[in-house]
Amino acid sequence: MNAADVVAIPYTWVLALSAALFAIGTLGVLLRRNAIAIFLSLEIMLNSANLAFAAFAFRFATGHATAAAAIDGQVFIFFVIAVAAAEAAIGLALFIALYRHKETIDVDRFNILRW
Amino acid sequence: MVTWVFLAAAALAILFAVVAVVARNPITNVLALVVMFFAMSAVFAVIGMDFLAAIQVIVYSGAILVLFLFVIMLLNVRRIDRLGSGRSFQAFIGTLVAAGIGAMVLVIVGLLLPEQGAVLPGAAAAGTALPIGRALLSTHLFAFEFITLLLVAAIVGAVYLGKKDLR
Amino acid sequence: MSDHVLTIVLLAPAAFAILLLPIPRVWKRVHRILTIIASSVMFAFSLKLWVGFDANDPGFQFVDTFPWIPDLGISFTIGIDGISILLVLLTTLLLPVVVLAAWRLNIEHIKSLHISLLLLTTGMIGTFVALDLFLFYVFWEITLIPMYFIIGVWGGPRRIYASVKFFLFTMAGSVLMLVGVLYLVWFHHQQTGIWTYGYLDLMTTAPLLPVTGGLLAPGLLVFAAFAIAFAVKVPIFPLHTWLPDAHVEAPSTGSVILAGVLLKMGAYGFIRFNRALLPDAWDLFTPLLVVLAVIGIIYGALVAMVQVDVKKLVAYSSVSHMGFVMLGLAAGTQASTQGAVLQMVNHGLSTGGLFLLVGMLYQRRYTRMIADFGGLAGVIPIFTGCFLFVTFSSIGLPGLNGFVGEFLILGGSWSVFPAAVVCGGLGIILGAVYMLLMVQKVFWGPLDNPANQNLPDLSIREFFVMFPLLVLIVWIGVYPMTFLSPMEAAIRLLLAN
Amino acid sequence: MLTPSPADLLAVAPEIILAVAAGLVLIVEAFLPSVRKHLSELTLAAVGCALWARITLPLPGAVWSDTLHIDGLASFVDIYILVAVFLTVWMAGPFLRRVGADHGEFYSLLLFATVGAMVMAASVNLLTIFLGLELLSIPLYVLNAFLRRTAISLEAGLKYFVVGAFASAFVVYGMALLYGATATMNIVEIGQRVVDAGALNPLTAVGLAMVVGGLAFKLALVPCHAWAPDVYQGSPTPVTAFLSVVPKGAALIVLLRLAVGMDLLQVSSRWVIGISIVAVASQVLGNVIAIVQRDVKRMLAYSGIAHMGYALVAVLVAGPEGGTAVLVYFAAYTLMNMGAFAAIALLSEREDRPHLIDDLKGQGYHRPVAALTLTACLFSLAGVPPFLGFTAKFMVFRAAVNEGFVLLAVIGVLNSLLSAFYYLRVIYTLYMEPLPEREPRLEPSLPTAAVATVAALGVLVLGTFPGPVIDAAASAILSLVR
Amino acid sequence: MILGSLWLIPALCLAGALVNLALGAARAPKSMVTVVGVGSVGAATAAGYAALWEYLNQPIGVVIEPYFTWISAGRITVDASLQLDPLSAVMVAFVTLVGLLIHLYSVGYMHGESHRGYARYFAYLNLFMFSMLLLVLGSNLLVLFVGWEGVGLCSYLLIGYYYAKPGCAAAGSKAFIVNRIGDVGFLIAVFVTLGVFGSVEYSRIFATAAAHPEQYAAAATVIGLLLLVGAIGKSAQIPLFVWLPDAMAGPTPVSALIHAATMVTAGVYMVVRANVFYRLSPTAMLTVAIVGGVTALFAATIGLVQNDIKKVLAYSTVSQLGYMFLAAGVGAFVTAIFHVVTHAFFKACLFLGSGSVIHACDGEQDMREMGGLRRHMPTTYWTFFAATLAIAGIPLFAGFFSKDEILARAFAAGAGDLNGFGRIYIALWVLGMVAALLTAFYMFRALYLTFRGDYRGDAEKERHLHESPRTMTVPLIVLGVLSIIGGFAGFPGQLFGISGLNLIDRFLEPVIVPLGSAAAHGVEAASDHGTHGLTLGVEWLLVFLSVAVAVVGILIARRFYLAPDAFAAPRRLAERLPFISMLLLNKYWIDELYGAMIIGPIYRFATFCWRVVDELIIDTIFINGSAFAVELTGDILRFTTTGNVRNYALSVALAILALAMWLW
Repeated sequence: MNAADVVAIPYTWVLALSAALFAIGTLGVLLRRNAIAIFLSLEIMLNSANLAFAAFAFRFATGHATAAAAIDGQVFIFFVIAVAAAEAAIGLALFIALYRHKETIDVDRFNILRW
Repeated sequence: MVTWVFLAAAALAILFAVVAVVARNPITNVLALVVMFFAMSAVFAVIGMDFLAAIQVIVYSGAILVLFLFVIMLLNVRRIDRLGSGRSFQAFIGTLVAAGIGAMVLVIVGLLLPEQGAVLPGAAAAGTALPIGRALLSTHLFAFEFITLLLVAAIVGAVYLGKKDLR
Repeated sequence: MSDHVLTIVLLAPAAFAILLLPIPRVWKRVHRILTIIASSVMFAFSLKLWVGFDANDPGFQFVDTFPWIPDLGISFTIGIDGISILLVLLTTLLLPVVVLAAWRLNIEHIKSLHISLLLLTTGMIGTFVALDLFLFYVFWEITLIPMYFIIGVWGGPRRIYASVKFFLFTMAGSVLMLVGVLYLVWFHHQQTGIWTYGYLDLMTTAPLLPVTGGLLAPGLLVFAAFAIAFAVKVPIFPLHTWLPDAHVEAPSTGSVILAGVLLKMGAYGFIRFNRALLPDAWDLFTPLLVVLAVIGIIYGALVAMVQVDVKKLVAYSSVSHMGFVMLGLAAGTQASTQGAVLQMVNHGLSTGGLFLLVGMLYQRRYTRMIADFGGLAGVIPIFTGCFLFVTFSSIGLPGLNGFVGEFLILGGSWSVFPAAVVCGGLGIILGAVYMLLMVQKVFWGPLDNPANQNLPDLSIREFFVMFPLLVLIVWIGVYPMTFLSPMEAAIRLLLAN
Repeated sequence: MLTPSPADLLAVAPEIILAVAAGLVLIVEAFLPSVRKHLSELTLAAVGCALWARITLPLPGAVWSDTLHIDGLASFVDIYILVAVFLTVWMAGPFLRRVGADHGEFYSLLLFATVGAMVMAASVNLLTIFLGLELLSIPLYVLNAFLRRTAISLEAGLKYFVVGAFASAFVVYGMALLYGATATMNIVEIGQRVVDAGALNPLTAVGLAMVVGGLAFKLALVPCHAWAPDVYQGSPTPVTAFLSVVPKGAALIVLLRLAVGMDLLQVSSRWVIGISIVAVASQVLGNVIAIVQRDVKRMLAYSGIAHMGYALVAVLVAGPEGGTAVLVYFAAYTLMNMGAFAAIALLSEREDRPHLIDDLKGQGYHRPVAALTLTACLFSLAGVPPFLGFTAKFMVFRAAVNEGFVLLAVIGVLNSLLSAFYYLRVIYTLYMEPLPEREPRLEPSLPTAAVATVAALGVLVLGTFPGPVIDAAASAILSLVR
Repeated sequence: MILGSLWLIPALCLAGALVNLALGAARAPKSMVTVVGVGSVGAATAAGYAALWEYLNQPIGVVIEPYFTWISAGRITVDASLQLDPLSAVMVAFVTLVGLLIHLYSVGYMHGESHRGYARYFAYLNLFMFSMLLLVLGSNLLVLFVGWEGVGLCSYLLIGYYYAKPGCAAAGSKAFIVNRIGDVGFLIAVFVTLGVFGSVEYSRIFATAAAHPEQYAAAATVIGLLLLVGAIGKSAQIPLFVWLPDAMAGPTPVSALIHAATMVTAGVYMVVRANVFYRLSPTAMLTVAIVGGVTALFAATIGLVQNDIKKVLAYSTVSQLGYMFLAAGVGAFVTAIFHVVTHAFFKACLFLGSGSVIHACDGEQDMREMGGLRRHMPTTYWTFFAATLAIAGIPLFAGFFSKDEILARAFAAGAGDLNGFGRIYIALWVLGMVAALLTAFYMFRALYLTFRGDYRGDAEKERHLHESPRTMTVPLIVLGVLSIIGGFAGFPGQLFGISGLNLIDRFLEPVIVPLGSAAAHGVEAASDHGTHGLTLGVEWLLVFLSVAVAVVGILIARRFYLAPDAFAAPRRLAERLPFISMLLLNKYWIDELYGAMIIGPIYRFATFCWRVVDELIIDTIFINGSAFAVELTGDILRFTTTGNVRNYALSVALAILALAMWLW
């Protein structure tokens, strides 16, 4: 759809959404024990960050700053997604290795190293 | 109208984010995440970032989460721990912290509320692929080249960790 | 003097230590011979300082300066005045003595022992000659490492505890000194806009540090920062408890250096830095110093009196003797200060000698318990003679060195702190008590312990170990002016401000 | 302009060299079995070239449309990072052979991580900083877990990964907020905005907090430190060495760039207080817990926490003196830690067992080189002259005193006294304890010994003549503050 | 030519000492040692008398020979210099003479010793002569102090000569330590002197003080009292006399030389030397007198019941020294020196006699095991008898003249109400008289128990009884003769209206420096020789009184120990006064008292300092305690690293939240 003829919603709403998602993600990381679940929550956090970028980029695009600034934000999102992919690859590989070794990916079970 | 779309997407995103975090069957988690990502791309679209909306769907839902599914299948993890099970103290403080962080950002948002977003001038079609592509190949050329290293490194590492021992 | 005599004296030991490195450690004899020769030569060379020293010049002589860290105003500047020259020579003298003393020691790692000794020597000399506070601090700390090893590797059963205690005590004192130095330098920069760690430069501004305004006045804090560092080394009650442990556990080689030179570093620091840089604060602290000094004198003597281990007794006697030194410095009259500096040398000779003798005794019997001995005089008369001689020097018999120092200290302090002098007199009495009772239990009386039946008497080598000390003991006792006159001018200048 | 200018490429030549080498290693391993034995040499050559390039090439300053600043600061850090990598690779060869894990991936990943660190150190753009951070982290996740059959190694990898990813999520969010607050990604401009505003507005403050938190994780500063001991202990020793040095250098520089750029010392008194607290907490906690550690690597992890506490004081002071102190500290810390870990690698019998201090009993005269180098490095870490560690601490405390933070200096020196406590324990275990009956079977390794010796000598020589290092640091910092 | 290089006199002895030490180390034959030992002292004696002769034949009153600056720092300057004046001349004269004789005696007495022991003995003895001569020749307080400590050292070494014998070493240490107490007093006196006069040279300080009496009166009191402390230590006066009896553990010749004739009189010498101060300070002088008088009686009472012949002599020495202090205390400084000399003669004679006896009864010292030795060793007996008469104060014997003059002067001081302390002086005179009585008694008791009656030891020993060799008897005879005629040097001519017969008085006159403005001072009157404000009648009365006292003492002794029922009487007396006899037998429990009151507490406190303050409080609680506290903290805090990665993540989040809130 063409964005030209729409009245934009306040960027702060988007920001609020990202805040909520970020909180949810954090909650997940801190409260789940299964590595994959944790990692999913991490993805949520990254995405919320993306939303934040988007929100600000949206704001700057609407005349509060240069267009370049607005673009920067979106570029950042682009890269975050790429990084997320990379992290996913590594993380999942790591989980597999862990699972091979210990038959579980419950992070609470990995505490040989402590004190 | 836009407003409603946004609100709906937002509600959807939050809802399924919660599901992704709470659900105890990994498959559910992943699928919930997929929905959430779709919602997000909707949001992107609403604020006129078509390109992002696109890659959000393609890369995330299309690639990353599939990867997740594969892994889950591979390790056939069925039921996993309940949210906050185990260490109750960790859960308690964790909840507080998460809430705190969220609240903090929300408060900031509150502070920012006064100045509202204005009409998005059609001329500045910021979100389309063209300007982003330009930026990627000019201002952010280095990052653009650099990300390849990142991905290669990730592949190398993943391969190493994933492969069975050669000798 | 542009021919860098002092620099050579300072760096020669370290350089030689590096030369020893490639020599295989199994060639113990080679190490011994090389080291003894080298150290003797170094001593002989260091006499050039004595010869070329102008006693009438109160300032620093043989000054050498090389840029080191110019941006920070740190330079390698060294020089000696009438105060430091004696201590430097004492150090260079003691090195060959202890090396010769350790000659027959059947211990492992001779090579590293010698290397440690040589590095230690450089560190100690550096402490005495540094004219740059950064340099001083570096040398001050450097001495820790070799001493730590000497105590810890070649020491007695509780050596680890002792060595760590020694290291941490000293470091605990000196770390604060570092902040003190930094503050002085910063203050100098405030005053003059110049970054410098030069002793003579800081001397111009440091006295301006405010000492009024309660206990937190910068002057007082900086003074304390320095004083604590030195007080630990001296040592001053109640910071002295590392000393007995260190002395008892250390091999006699280490004890001799420790008592002979290391303790002097503390007293030297007091006079060179606290007194010269912060005279106002010094005046405020004098009463405290006097009290602590007197406590040290009497406390050390008392505790020495009830020791059962000869070495520990001598160690506590050091506490008492250094108390005299501190009293002399604190009284701050010309006579008392000169006496104090001379007493540093005396203590180095007599206590050093005592530790050497105790070490020889230990080599013969592998015990230091007073109870294990008795009636040795009949078995090893010449050894006994030497021991008596040094004993009487240490309890200040007129005609021997100890008396001159104590006399000047007490006589000089009398006009300022008569009460302290009276307590000092008490210390003199107690000194006779603990030393003579020890001698009585060890050397006199019936020879009741069969283990002591046939101990060998002083060997030629051991006699030559003791000889230089004995000569100096008599020399200083009979004609102290040789050593008093060079320091006269320097101390006069130092006390002037 | 779609293609980068030659100047741009030249500016990042070292990074390019390393990246190419990283790929090359894999190719060689895959297709040239004959050369497989010499991967480490190959890598060494590459690192050497990069080092040479970084030293000889001119420093153009702002390049790549002002996303990177290849300036004195960057090059100083790069040089020490490369030295660290060089030493790591040097000792890694025999180590990997010993533990039967000499795969090309190791070198490749190591080089990637290095590139990440270097880019991070050179970046002035949030985006590149973030990417550098990730390129630094992602290979490290793998390297920690590189001994795939060793439980502790895997566990180390997991822990570093979870906490790392979590922290980087915060970093991203923080960056988003900073970007939102200032409408730019260039930290110089961000700093300028803050300075103009003369205060931190909430958005900036929270964004800064999140970014700093992420960096604090990399620096293992209290309270983001807890991962360090576990990861240090679990990772293969060369990786630990790398981990203990390289990321910290990069993170320190970013932190410094932020602090100086925003002139936080003047702008925010709360920043001063907060950072002071973190610094002191890191020093105290690190030292106090290190005292009771029985595993050398773990002990060094805690000591590392403390050391970053000292360095943070310098960051806080900022300015020319603080900056110089940071750089000197990093230089010293690099050499000391590389030497220490190399020596530990020499003195450790098995990788999958904890490296107990008691296993070092009596090694002092049994393994003279290893013991001597370890001793030198430990004394240096303890901050005893004439070692470089003392010079570094001296610079930090000097900067602190000159800026009026006398109390911080006092706390710092007292902490280094505390640290002497446990360094001495290792040393006396080496020299003053008798050899146990069953003495550990250690196979000597020339390269590792060489690494240890080089580091120890560096620590000693540069400590005795610190002039050059200090000059270099002082002139390097001029590109940031003047 | 000796004059001008006085240093030769002590130096010779020092040389002897060093050579003998070397000989001892080399285990040289005794003959060589003898030659060196006796020879060096002989040479010193010769030199001394030569110097004396030269001195007498030249006009200068005081010959001062500065050699070099010994110590000089700030306001303290001390020269190493010797001086010869009448006082030191007299001292040199008798010290060298007696010393030489005793060296000779020792040759015989010590012949049984090992080579090394023999050499060591003579080395010490020579060293002693050196120190003693330094003491008397020194021209300032500090040189005196050098000798002062030197003789102390030799006394320590010689008391401990038989180091293997239990008790000897202890006695030596005791002697040195007790002396140290006095020495510190002396040192402080020196400091005060330095402070007040800026010098320690006799020539300076006494002249200055005498010139302005009022100005320096206060200082004089302080210095005088402090010096007295030193003298008390050295001369074994109350309360520091305890070391002297124990000192008898040394070889008898040593007791004779050091602990009777010379060293112990150093205190008297010093007091006389400093007479100016005492004359300026009535308080100080009175203190001297009291110390002397009390000691004289106190020691005499203990002497009554001693059975060890040397102990008797020791206590009598203490008591005689008391007389000397009494003399000085009443201003009769010259008389004090006079008594020093005569006492040196007869007491040396007595000790050597006892030595010869002990030598004969191979080591036996208990008089109850002796008796009837007169038959076996006549020479010893007769010389001992002469000396006993002398000490008892029988007219025309040496002791008579000096002691009688002391008592007379004491009485005079009382009668003349010296410094307004007349009563006290009279009391002291009474003490002196009683002491004289006791002296006569216990000395004759000793004489009778030893030489008269029948031998009480076992017959086996009796066969060995023999007269001592020539080297021992000759000194005995010489000293015996001296103790008969020695007194005539101070013949009280004024009793017969002839003045100027009192050689020693005339000779020592210049020592008593006239006090500048206080010429009319009572002290002056007392110090002037000859008539001391008493009429001839009173003088003679006193003479007869003291003679009578002496005779009474002798008769009692005769009744107790020579009568047919010998020993019964004293036993009865003891039974009648059990407490007193216990008191005396145990020497008033002085040693025990000191042990309980002073030494014990000090040791307990010292142990407390060591065990509690040092080891418990400082080391355990503070040092190790803080280390322990740190480790404990570490051991608690280490559990913050739980090992659970989610905790780590939480702490990161928490930290970021906190920082963000804070920076907000």
